[in-house]
Order: sequence, then structure tokens, then C-alpha cells
Amino acid sequence: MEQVIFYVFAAVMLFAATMVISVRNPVHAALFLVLAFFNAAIIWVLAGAEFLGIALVVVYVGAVMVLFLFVLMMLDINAAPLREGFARYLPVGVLVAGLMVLQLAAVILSARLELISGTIPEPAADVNNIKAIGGLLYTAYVYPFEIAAVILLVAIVAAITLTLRRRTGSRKQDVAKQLSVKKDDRLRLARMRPSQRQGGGIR
Amino acid sequence: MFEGWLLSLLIWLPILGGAGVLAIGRRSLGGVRGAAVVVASGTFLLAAALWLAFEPGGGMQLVEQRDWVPSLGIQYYLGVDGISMPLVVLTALATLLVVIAGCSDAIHYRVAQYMGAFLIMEGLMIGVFVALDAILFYVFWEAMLVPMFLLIGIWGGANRVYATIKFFLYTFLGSVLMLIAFLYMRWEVGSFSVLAFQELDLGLDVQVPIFLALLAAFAVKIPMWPVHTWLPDAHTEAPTGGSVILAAITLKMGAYGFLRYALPIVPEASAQLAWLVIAVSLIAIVYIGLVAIAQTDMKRLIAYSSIAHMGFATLGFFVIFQAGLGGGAGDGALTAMTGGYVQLISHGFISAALFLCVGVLYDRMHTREIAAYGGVANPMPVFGALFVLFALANAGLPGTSGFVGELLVILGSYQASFWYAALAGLTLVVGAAYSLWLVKRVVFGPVANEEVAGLRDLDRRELALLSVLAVLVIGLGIYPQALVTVAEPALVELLDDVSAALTAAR
Amino acid sequence: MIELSDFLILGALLFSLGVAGIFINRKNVILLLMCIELILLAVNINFIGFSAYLGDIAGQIFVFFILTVAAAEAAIGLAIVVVLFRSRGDINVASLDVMKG
Amino acid sequence: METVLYAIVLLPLLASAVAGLAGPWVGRRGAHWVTILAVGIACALSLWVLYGLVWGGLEPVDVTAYTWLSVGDLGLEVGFLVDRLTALLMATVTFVALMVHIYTIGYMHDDPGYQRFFSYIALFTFAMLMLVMANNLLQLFFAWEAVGLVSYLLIGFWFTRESAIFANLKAFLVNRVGDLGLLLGIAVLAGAFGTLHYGELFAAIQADPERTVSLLGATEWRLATVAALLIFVGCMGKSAQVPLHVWLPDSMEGPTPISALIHAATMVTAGIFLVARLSPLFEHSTVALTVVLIVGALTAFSMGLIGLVQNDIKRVIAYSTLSQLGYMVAALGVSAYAAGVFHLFTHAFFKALLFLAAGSVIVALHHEQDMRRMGGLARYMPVTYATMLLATLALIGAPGFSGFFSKDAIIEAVGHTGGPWASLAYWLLLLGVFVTALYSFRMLFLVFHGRERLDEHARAHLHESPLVVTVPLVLLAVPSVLIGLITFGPVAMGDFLYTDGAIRVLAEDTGLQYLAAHYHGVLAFMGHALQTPTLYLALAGVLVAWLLYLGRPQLRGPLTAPLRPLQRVLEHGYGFDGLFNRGLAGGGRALARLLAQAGERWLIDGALVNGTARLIGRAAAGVRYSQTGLLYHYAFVMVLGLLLLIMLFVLRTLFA
Repeated sequence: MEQVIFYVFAAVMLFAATMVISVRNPVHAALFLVLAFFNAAIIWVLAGAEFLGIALVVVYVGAVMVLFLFVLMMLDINAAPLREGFARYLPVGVLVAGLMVLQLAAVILSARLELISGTIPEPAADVNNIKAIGGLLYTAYVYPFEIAAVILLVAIVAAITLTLRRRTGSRKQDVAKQLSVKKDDRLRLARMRPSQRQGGGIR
Repeated sequence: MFEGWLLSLLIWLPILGGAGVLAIGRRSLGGVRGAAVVVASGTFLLAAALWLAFEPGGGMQLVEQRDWVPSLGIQYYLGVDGISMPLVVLTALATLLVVIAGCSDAIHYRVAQYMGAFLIMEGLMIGVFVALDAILFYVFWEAMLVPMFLLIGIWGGANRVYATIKFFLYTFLGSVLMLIAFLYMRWEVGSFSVLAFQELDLGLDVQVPIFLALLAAFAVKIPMWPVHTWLPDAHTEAPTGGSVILAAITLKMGAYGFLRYALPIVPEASAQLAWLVIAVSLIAIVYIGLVAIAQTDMKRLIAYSSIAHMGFATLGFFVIFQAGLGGGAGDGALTAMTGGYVQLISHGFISAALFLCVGVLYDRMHTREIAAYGGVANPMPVFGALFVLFALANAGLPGTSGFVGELLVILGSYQASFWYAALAGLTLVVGAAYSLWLVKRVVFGPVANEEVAGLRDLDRRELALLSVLAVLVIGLGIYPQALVTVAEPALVELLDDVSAALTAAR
Repeated sequence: MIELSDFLILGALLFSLGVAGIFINRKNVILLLMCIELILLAVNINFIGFSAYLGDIAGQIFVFFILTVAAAEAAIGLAIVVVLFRSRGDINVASLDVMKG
Repeated sequence: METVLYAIVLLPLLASAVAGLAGPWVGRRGAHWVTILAVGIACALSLWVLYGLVWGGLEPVDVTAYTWLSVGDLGLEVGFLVDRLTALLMATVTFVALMVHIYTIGYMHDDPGYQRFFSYIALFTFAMLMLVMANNLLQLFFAWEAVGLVSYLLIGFWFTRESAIFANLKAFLVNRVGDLGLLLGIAVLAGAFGTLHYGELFAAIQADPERTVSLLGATEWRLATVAALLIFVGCMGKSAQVPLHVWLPDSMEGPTPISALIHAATMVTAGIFLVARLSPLFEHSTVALTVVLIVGALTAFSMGLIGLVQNDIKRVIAYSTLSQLGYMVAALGVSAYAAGVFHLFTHAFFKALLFLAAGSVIVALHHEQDMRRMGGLARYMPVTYATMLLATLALIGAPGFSGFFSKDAIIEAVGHTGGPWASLAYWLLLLGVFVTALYSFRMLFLVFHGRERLDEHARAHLHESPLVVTVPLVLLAVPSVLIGLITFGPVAMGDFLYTDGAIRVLAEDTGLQYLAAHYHGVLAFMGHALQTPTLYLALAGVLVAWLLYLGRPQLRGPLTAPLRPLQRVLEHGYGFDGLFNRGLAGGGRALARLLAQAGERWLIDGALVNGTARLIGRAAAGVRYSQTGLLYHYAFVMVLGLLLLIMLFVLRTLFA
């Protein structure tokens, strides 16, 4: 039963991935990617990784892919020229991908590694996946966890800095600048020579 | 009193002093000059104290040994023996002279940096001579390139960029190979101590690559034919002081390397490949001597003569294997080795003096072309006399220091082969030809042009500098025993070690 | 029962698709980013598969970190694309040749 | 005794230092007084030493002053060996030097380099004394080079003259070629015996004269021959033997007192001294002695011939010096060391006198040296003329004069030596006598007799030289005439030089020994001369000179016309000068330029150094094309690399 579910979702996922790289419209590609993620999440849940499955949906589908779509739409790229040369590069892509599949298959199917005969055991009913992850994450992996947090922070800062545009000509008020103003900045004393009248004037 | 610290002081006083001079910067020209002279004199006094504290024949002395990077076995390990001590004193002396020479108005651009570079370089060069840890040695060896690079690059002549890059790449390439050799030996011994390296008992198949790696580093520095072409360019472009240090000290570092590293650490490979070094040395003596004749630039000419003279040193060091090494105290090996060593010190004096002389002329006429001069002795009789003296010393006239080394090397190499001696002896003719032809064209003759006629003779500072060197050149020529007493025991020890290693291998 | 090899083959195919996508798409940087997401997903699937197979939860922890980093990468990557678009007016991969020697 | 020796050597050195370094403070008078005083004392002390050694019961001294350098067992020292040979030369050197010092006061009167000159000649005296007093070869080499140095400085004394500085460079370099030989000879001896001390060396050679040395391949050479020949090369350089003679005529660019002191009386005879001093070595090599004989005889004859065609008064005397040096060397070649040294001794006086007299003429004529613009000077300069005549008579070997004894002894000694080479040398030397007489009297007649060919200005100021010039002339004339009569018997014929072992002769039947055995006093020797061709050849030479230059000058043209080609060869000095200047010096410079250009600039710097840099640059330019800057290319390469890597793992781990 589980195997059937796995194959169905796996097939859908591979289809979605194929569409990601082959559709003309990038927005469609993004939507197919969303589909692929959904399927992946289901497969993960099937393998007993409930937390990550949920997280994948929430974080990726909910946040990352929306960001992709947002950027795609915001940039407003016309789709037609973007797909040029698709046919030209297809053989290379297929060749590379095929080679890679062959090699990976050689690894996976090799008898020596004994990967082929392994069966994934049923997840034990009493194990709470989220609890287990939490237990590990906050004890043994607490430092990497903190680092991951910092990485996210840095990513936020970096993304903002990169995209921030200081607009010229906006009449924004800068309080700090107003406060730090000094006399010399505003006032200039001009020294002028008393003009000498030559002829004319009052005698 | 401070014997446990003397070597460290000798290294760090000039370096810190140099930093201090840099700190004075542009604030006070007089302050910079005064401070530089004080630091250099202080270092020289310390070096003099070193000479007095030194006991000839006492092996490694004034040893300082502290951990530096214990995990890698790197130590702060210093010591002097009869081979390194005179070189340390020579370094201190040459730097003092150069700093005093630099107090003239010829150096007016970034004086503090100029002085600072020399003082820092002095400390580093002394470090090269007293380091007994290979990594420490390597650090000093490479670090020393930086001030020299800056000196040529900033205060140099028109073509200085080419010269500096050539200088740097050449020397750097060679020394990287040396580092690899050090790392290999560290792996064998477990520390970087030179003395431990010398105890190593390596097979010939390992010794040969190590020797070649060391040869690459030292041959470039000396420099030996055919990796010598950086020297004429560097000399020509360097300011006077840079040339003096380059010729008087830097070249000696390579020769010192042979004595401290190549010969004692890999004696069998040295014996095996001695023919190569001998051949190259003889080429240096004859071929480079001839090339010197054809030079039209005074500094290039002296640079080529330096190469030829250093050929004598290397000939002396490597002819030992064929000159009856191990045959007792009367063999030619010791004679040749001592000759090579005396040649180092002597060349330090003579080349320094000659470059200072060229500097004197350059300061006045701003050209190094021989053709621009002629009859300089007419307006500058005192200078002319000194220049002739140094040129004659360069030609190896007896009674000057230049003769001692050449004589001993010729006597020693005769024991190896009559033809070595004959080829080396050709320098008597060739050396005289380029030295005296230079004198003829520059010093003698009728006054060549208006500018020469208007030259003024040496001022007091220049006279003092050249007189000191003249006294040293003649003094070493008349009583070389003073130097040999200090160095000979160490050289004998070195020869004994080498011959013992060769006997053991046989 | 799901076999371990099922997971691995799925990951391998997905990975290859991602790589092929990088080659096929030469016009749109955003698509490249998406392909990278695919590749990372393939890796994650392998991790999950092994984690389940070996009963070791640590594999899932790694997936967690990969997700974190991938999210950061996507955010910064998109930011760069935005800047690129602003400065050059398009995001054609083939026109990104400033590094040409 | 030792104190005296130190004083003899060091006084001139000190005086030189005072005159040279403190020149501005001591002034001109100070300079000449201090040097003359020092050399005078040295001369007096030398005479005392000579007297002591001969009559006063002094023993020969061999002391070490200090150890110059000791390396292992090889001790190189500075020390003195004073025996009769040395003492004789010390006396000669200091006496001639003293005369030249005094003479210089007059000769260099107006020269701005007055103090410098005195400093140099005092330094020379020091160096020459060190040379003859050395007790080891190293010190001899020191002094050998030192006299060469002073010679260099003095030839170039007037350093603003191009010809002078050319000549001094040439002199130094040619001498250096000889010095190379000497140094190698020293190396051979030091290498074989481990010592350079004369006594030890000679004892070692005596102990094993057949010792060999291998120079090239397996061939063994006799050590004595190799060492002697190499050392003789040194002698050829310093004593200007063919073909290393080319520097001496040019050295006449120096002031005349120098020509007298250095290039006639003392320095150039150092080579003769050297061979005589090393007689225990040379005696062991017949080959070396034969070479010495041939070279000496050739020089004696060929250089005399060149003297015939010179017009410069100093060059005539210079070639005469060369010729006489050849006589001395030839004497050494037949083991007639005593005769050679004796000729050295007498020659020092009359040749110095000739030069000084010539100098007197030159000064009187305001530095005119061309004999074609002289003539009839005997009237104006009687003292100079008289002394020059005496010196010339001594030179050509007029009976009774000093040169007669010494030269006749040499010719007779060579004549009484057997062997083909000796016969050839004998004939060359005999012809040389004729030539000597011819050029000497040619000079005398051209300068002092005949028509006055002076210009008006010179004639108006013509007068005899002052006392400081003429007194030394007279003082030198006395020994030139008399010294032979007095000393010929003991020095040349007796055992003066043999008793204390200064000179050693191995063979029992040398020509000189034959002469000595048949020697019955000075008068008998002179009488014997009537039966030898020497005297008549000299007379013939004088007569021919008279005929051609005074008696029948109109004959000169027709008589010499067939000899024009020979004359041209002689005027070019057999082409040696050309060979040296163009061939060796020019060739050397061309080679140097070629090496500097082709070897340094093109091969090493161009091809190797900058070539490497260029190659790397080119390679980099090529590789640059691979850096398209296109992302997907990089990605493609990355993936390819990944594929390869996986392939590697696959093959390695799975199918191994």
C-alpha cells in the first residue's frame, strides 16, 4: 500500500520537475516547483519525517516559492525570448542528465554497497518525530542551530541591503541631521571691503 | 652582563629602532637622521661587544633557545659560531656606513622610511646569520626581501619596477624550494633545529634533491651563473645604500647558506654534485669577468665583478671535495675553504666601498655612464686616490683584502686540479682589466667635460666613510690572521664533520 | 514496503533533472535558482531516506539545516537578481559575461 | 741586525706615508727632505749590512717578522732573508734610489704633483727592498705586485695624458699575465711541499728532485720543470722578456727618474733576481734553463735591433734595457747566475745614469724627446755629455768599464757552454754586441754631436742642468766606470755569491766555472778580451755609427735602402704591439662585448629569464580564452568534473 502511494507521488513529482525545466513561462515553472515540493512533503511524511514534511510545505511553498513568484512578477520579463535556444541546449542537458543517472544508478544498484536490498522499517508508533527532532536540535545541535539562526539573520540583512534604494529627491525629514547641525554649516560671514567711492557720492 | 640576550638585542634593536624612526616620520628630518645614526651605532657597538665576547673555537655560543610554535617544533633558536660572527659584525658595520651615507641631501624623499628600511633590514639580516632554527632562518631570509624590495622600488632609478620584480621573483622562487627541503627534514627529525638537521643521516637519493633545492635558493642569492642576471639590474636601479647592502651583505647570505646548510646537512650530495658548483664558479670567474669588461655602466660593472668574486667563494667551498678533504690540517681543503670565507668578508668591504664611490659620483653628476666621466682625479684628487685603491683591491692586489681570498682559493684549488687554479687565476688579468680600465676611463685622463671640471672633492662625511673602508681593506690585507683566527676553528670543525660523514658513507 | 533504493533512485532522477535544467535554461537566472532548489530537494530526499532506513534522526536534522541555508540562499539570490535587473535591465544568463578574461 | 733590517725597510715606507698623506702639511721641501733622509739612511744601513756580510763577520739572517696568515699547516709569513745576494741588491737599490731622489728635486721642480712623486718613489724603494729581502715566495709575490703597483702609478703619474694612462694600464695588465704564471708556480710549490719559505722549499726539492706532478690526464710532469717554467713566466713579465716585453717601451711615458729607477735599474731586474734566488729550483730542470736561455738570447738580440730605429731618446734606452735584460736572462739560462747578477749590478748604475742623463737633456730642451731635433749638445751640456759618454762606453762594453766585465763574462760563459741551444744563443749575443754599440753611439752622436737641429726657442734657453741633477750623474758615473774593476773578481768570478748558499749550481762544468777556473785577475781578463770577437764587434758598431751619423751621413740612404723592409718590421716592433693591442686587448674586448650582448642580454636575460616570463604570459593569454565569463560554462565544467569524480569513485570502489 505504502509503496503504491510512494510511486504515485514520486511519479507526479518527477513529472512536475520535468515541467519546471521545460515550460515556457517562468511563472508556470514556479507553480510546478510548488507541486514538486508538495509531493516531496508527502513522501517525507511517508518516510516518517512529519516535521520536515510540514516544514517544507510551510517554509518553501508558503514563503520561498511565493518570493519567487513575487520576484518573477515584479520584474516583468517577457517570456518569449527567454526560452530561445531551448532545443539547442536540450541534447546537452539530456546527455549530462543521462550520464549522471547512469552513474548514480551504478552506485545505487551496485551489490557491494547493499543499498538495493534495504527496506525502510515502519516508523515506531510511539516515537514522536517532532519531539525527537526537538530533543536533538536543542541539545547536541544547539550551536549549529544558533548558527543557522544567524545565517538567516545575515540573509535578511543582506537581502535588504542589496535591494534597498536610496531615492534621490524625496523630501524626507532627517532628524539626526537636523539635530547635529552647527553654526558653521548654516552661517557664513562674508567680509567685504568698504567700497571706495571715486568721484560721485556725497561730498 | 647581557650575554644571554646579546643576539636577540642585535636582531631587535635595529628592528624596533627602525620602527621608531618610522614613527618620527616626517616630523623632523634631523630627528630621523639622528635617531637612525644612534640606532645603527648602538647596533654596531653591540656587534663589537659580540666580537669581544666571542671565543674562537668555542663552537656555538651565546645560544638562546625558546619555544615559538611548539606544536610544529619551531623554536626561537639563536647562536653564533666563527662562521656567522664576522658576518654579523660586517652587517652592523655596513648598515652604519649606509645610514651615515644616507644622511646626505641625496636622500630627500621619505627619509624616515629610507632609514627605517635599512635598520629593519639590518635586524633581519643579522637574524639570518644567527638563526639556528630553519623556519626562523627562512622567515628572516624572506622578510629581508621586503625592505630591499621597497628600497629599490621607491628610491631606485628609472627602470626600477622591472628590477624589483626580477629581484623578487628570482630570489623568491629559489627560497620556496629551500622551504620544501626544510619541511622534509622537519618530517625526518621532528624539529627545525639546524643542528639536528646536521645530525641527520640521509641516504644519497634523498640528499641529492635536498641539495638541489638548497642550491636553488643559495645560488640565486649569491648569485651564481646563470641565475645571476637579477643582480646587475637590481644594483643599477638601487640607491647607493641599497647597492652597498646588497653587495656587502645580501650576497653573503647565500654563501653562508652553503656553509651552514648545504655542506653539513647533505655532505654526500655536495660531494656528488661539487663538479657542478665548481664548473659554475669557474664560469662565473672567467665568463662574468669578461662580461664585466664590456659594461658601460659603472654599477653594472661592479655588480658583475661582484658575481665573479663570489665565484671565488663558491669555488673555495666546493673544491674541498677534490682538494684532499680529510687529509689532515695541511690539506688544500682548509686552505680553499678559508680562502672562500675570507673572500666573503673582503668582498663585503670592497664592494661596499666601490658602490659608495659610485654613489659619490652619482650624487654629483646624476649619471652612472662611464662615458660621461673622465679625469675625475683632477677636480677630486682625494676621491681619485681612494677610488684607485679600491679598484686595485678589487683587482686583488696583495696588501689589500681582495688578495687574501683569491690567493688561498687558488692555492687550495691547485690541490684539486692545476687547471682549476689556472682558470681561477685568470682573474688576476681579467679582474685587473675591468677594474683598472674603469679607473682609466673615470679617474684618469684629461678632464672630460665642463661638469667634471666643476666637481667638488669629498666632503668630510664621505671621506670618513671611505677612509674607514680603506683602513679595513688594507688592514685585512696586511693582517688577515685577525679574521682567520676567529673563523678557522669553525671551518675546521665543518670540514671534519663533512669528511667524517663522507667516510661513514663509504 | 518502501525500499531504500526507491528513495535513492528518486533522488538521483530529481538531481539529474535539476542539473539538466541548469543546462537547458540559459536565459533566466531565476530558473537557475529553481533548478538549484530541485537539486537540494533531491539531496534532502536522500537524507530522509537514509534517516528512515538507519533509524537515525540526525539525518533529518541535516535536512533542517539544508532547508535553512536554502531559504537564505534563495532570499539572497533573488535579491541579487533584483539588483541585476535594476542595473542591466534583463536577467539573461548569457549576457552575464563581466568576468570574461 | 734585525733592528737594522726593520729600519731599512720601514723608513722609506714611513717617509712615503708622510710625503703622501701629509703632503699639504709638510710642503714640497718637507716631502723631499723626509724621503731623501729615509732612503739615505736605508742606503747607508744597506751598505753597512753588505760590508758586514762580506768583511765584518755578520752571518746571513733569516728571520720571520710576523705570521701573515696561517691556515692549517700552511704558515704564510713575512720575514727577511739577508745574505750576500740580497745585500748586494739592497745596496744597489738604495743607492740608485737615493740618486734618483736627489735628481728628482731638479727634474720635477715645477711639477704640481711633487709630494706625490716623492711618496711614490719612496714607496717603491720600500717595495723593492721587501722584494729582495723576502725569505719566502709569498712575500716576494707581495712585493712583486707592489713594485708593479708603484710602476703603474708612476707610469701614469701624469694622469691627464691619454698616452700615459694607456701605457700604465698596459704595463699592469701585461705584468699581470706574468704574475699569473708566478702565482701558479707558487701554487705548484705550495701544493707539493706545503711551505713557501725558501730554505724549506730548497731542502724539499733537494730531497726529491725527480718528483712529478700530473697536470692533464695521466701524464706526469717533473715538478721542478713545471714550477720553474711557471715562475719564469713571472720573470718574463716583470723583466720584460719576449713576448711580454711590450709594456716596457710604453712605460717611458712616466717621468724620466722613474724610467731610471724602476724601468731600468731595479724593478725590471726583479725577474733576474727571482731566478737567481730560486737557482736551487731552476738547477733541477734542464728544460727550464734551456727555455730561459733561448728567451734571454732572443730578447737580447731582437730588442737591440729595434733600438736602432727609434727616434725617441728614452725609447732607445728602453730597448737597450730590454736587450741588456736579455743578456742577464741568458746568463741565468747557462747557470751563470753570478754573471747575470753581476750584470744586473753594473747595469743598474750605467743604465740609471743613461736615463738620468737623457732626462737632463730632456729637461734642458723643455721636454723634447725626439733625437731628430737635438744634436751638438755636447758644447752646451758638458757634464751631461761626459757622464752619458761614460755610461755608453760601459753599456757597449769598452774594456775596463763595468759593463765590459759583466757582459763579457756572460758571453764567454754562454760560449763555453756546450749544446746547440747554447751555440745559437752565443751567436745571438755576439751579434747583440754589435747592435748595442751601433744604437748606443747612434744615440750619442745624434744627441750630442753633429749639426744642431734645435729650434730657436730651445737653443736660447739651453744650459747645463743644475747641481741637483749633475751631482747624481757624477755619483753614478763613478761606479759605472769603476765598479767592474773592483768587484768583478770576487763577485762574478769568485765565490762571493756561493759561500752562504744564496746561489746553488749543480753542474760541475758550466761555462762560468770554466771562466772562473781560468781567471787570473782583471788585467788578464782584459787582455784576454783582445782575443775575443766581442771587442771587435763593439768597435765595429761604434765605427759604423760614426760613419753613418757623423762621418759620411750621405752614405746612410744608399746603405740602408735595401734594409727598408727590415726597418719597417723593426719600427713595428715585430708586430708584437699590434698583436697585443689589436689581437689580445681588442679581441678580449670584442669577446667581452659579444658575451655581454649574446650571452647575457640575449641568451640568459632574453631567452631564459624574460623568455620564461614571456612564455608564461603567452600561455596565460591562451588560457584566458577559456574564461568566457559565462556562468553556464562554469557550471558545465563543474558538472563535468563532478561526473568524472563520480566515475572515479565508481570505478575505484565498486569495480575494483
